Amino acid sequence: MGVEPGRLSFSWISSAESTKFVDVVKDVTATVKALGPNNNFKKAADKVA
Amino acid sequence: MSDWEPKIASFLCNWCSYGAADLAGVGRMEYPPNIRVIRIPCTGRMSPKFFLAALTQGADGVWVSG
Amino acid sequence: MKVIKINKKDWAGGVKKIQGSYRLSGPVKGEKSHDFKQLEKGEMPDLNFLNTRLSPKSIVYPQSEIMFKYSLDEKDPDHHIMKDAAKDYSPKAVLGIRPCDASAFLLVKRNFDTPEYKDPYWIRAYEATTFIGAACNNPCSTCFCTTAGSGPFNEDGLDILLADAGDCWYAKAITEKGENLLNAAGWNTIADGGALKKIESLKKEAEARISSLVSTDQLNNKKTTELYEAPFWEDVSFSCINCGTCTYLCPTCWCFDIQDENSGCSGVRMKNWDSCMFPLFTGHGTGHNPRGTKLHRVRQRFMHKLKYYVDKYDNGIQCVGCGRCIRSCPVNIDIRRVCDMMNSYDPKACACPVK
Amino acid sequence: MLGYIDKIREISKRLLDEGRVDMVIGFRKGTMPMMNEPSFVKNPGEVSKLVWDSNCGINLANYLTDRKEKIGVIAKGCDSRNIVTHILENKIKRDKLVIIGVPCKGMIDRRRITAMFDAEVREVNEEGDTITVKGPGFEKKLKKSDLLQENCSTCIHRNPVLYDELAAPLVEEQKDIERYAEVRRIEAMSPQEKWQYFEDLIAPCIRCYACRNACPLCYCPTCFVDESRPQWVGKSQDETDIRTFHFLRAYHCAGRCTDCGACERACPVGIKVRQFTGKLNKDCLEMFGWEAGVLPDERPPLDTFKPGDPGDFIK
Repeated sequence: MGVEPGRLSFSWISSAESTKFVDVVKDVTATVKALGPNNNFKKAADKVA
Repeated sequence: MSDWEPKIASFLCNWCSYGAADLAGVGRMEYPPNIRVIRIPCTGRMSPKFFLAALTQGADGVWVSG
Repeated sequence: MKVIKINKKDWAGGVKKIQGSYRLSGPVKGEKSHDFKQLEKGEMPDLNFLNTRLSPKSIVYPQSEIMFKYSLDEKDPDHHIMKDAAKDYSPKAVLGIRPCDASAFLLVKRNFDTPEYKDPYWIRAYEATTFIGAACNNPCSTCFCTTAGSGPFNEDGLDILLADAGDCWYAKAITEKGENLLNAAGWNTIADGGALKKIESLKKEAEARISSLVSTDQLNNKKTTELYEAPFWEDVSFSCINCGTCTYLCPTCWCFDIQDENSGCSGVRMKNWDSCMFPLFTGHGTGHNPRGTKLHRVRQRFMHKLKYYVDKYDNGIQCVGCGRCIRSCPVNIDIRRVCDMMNSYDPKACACPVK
Repeated sequence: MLGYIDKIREISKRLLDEGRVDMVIGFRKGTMPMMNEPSFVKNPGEVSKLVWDSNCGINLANYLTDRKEKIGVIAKGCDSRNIVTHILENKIKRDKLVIIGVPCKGMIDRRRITAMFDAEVREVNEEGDTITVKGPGFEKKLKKSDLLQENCSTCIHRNPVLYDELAAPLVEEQKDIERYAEVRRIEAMSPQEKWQYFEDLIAPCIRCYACRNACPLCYCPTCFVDESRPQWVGKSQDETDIRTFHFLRAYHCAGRCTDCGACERACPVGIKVRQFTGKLNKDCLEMFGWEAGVLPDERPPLDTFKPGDPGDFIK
């Protein structure tokens, strides 16, 4: 529907896998950074205020 | 735009990833500060509503983790 | 009263002339149907239409209108103060509105412009607008305007009535507003004496073409409670899916809902159309809803239009017979049928037990 | 399809006479061409008001939700699939129902016909596979198969999947038709193109919620658009809110939608609502080999877990 795939990610991390947690956070951040800001879906502030 | 940092709404399962985040903290590990953690009792609590609501209110990404 | 003759070849020219001084809107043909929209420079309304899919009420009464803006930012000196939102009330003109829709504005006026309460947004928008009506030479089979207090050539609520006489329009200037617009457009050829006769005959023909009629004469004699408890509501409401189509397309439905929306430290207070078909319409803060079921809601719609309004204003029904709700209802609930049921309802004759 | 009606009336009368049902839910003749109104009959003497033709596109499963009486319901292929879904989701009890199955050859798309003529369509008659359209100054004979609702033209479940009585012999199902051509076309677009496509698609929306209310799946006591604590969706005409409504409604139909076309048929401004659900139906079929409402005794993919379920989207 035009929402870039990378905007939503899923993962499965056991409470013991702090290292995996860190990796995933880095990974997710990188993907979203690559996509740039979400302007499409954001409710335009100027229309509301 | 160069200094733009994404905001990522992160829905973390209380028993899994939230624990991992805690452990990561205890272990003094470093990770990007872009995530905004929301603890949910279980990823079963996740709903497409949350995803869309996060985006409409200005999140740049959503991360769901069990 | 002045009747102007407008040759169809002079039509476009005149429209272009007034485009500077009026914000024009008119029917435009879309993929499947006609709808009113604001006309861009040089854009012409398409007057070869039956009637528009949506009613033109939104021209005066937008579906969603911002009334106030406010700031919640403590640093802002005017924080927590409602400020009027900027509005444009410069002259508007609606080209080719159907007489039924124009007379609908008068019905709505009874609600928004009363001695004790006045809705400034509606009134100012309404007063800024000039209505140029296009008389119906070929009404639809679902039109019942003649028995709903309007008609294919009805002049109530219009400033100008255009009658299509083949190669020319006869423009009847009904109000001063109307005359001003005609002058501004440079349409000033006074039509010969035959014009009025011609309009009359067209009118007669058109009215003769109206094939569906409703009877409303008994409505105000009926007991409200008896109608309210009539058993036919179960049958009427059965098929209803409680969507807002009928009320949103209706030129006379005026209900609205007020909402605040914030984003960060600033927000707006807005007015949105509401519909008695929706469960939220009468939902209480407690969670209780006095109109909890679809039967309640359907009954409310028809009772309001055909009974409460009739009793309150003693000025006909709250319907102009445009037939939109009949044409667009997803499940074919027909106000003509319901109206006749209500009008001819006799509790004694009714065998079924009144619940 | 016209021939069915006598049989339908006969069955309905019998069911009511024998007291096997309290009411029969079907259609009565509409007040305008190409429209019939869902209606009910409680008195055996009134079965004659029931009709059946190619204008019965409304999904009657929508009228069963949470009803307590014993009901006889007339069901096309899609209605029967939604009845199955209703039973799976405990919205109606199987033993309360007598399903009068009607093999269906497709319903006609009244909007397409209206749009074909400038003048008003005053009368539409069907004779076998020919549709005769009449209006002021014109009369045209058309082939029914060219006028079907889009979902009917790609339907592969014309026969009811679940029924107690049958109004006519089963019809031949349509074979090897491309059901997801549109979906594939959209899938091929880039995110930006998709975005634009759906923006244009929902641009005319007036938020009357006809699509939602016509849908047999949309029976939530409080729809998320009506929730106020928290308010997920604003009430204005802001695109964001309209978009959120359509996206989320579609997702709520994932693995449940039977593509009955009720949403599209109901929309007063002609939005192709099925463009949203189509993709989800296709995915359900490809990922889980699932079609909603076909198997009366299997749980839908979204409320079961099988080791084989695709999980590669999880890191």
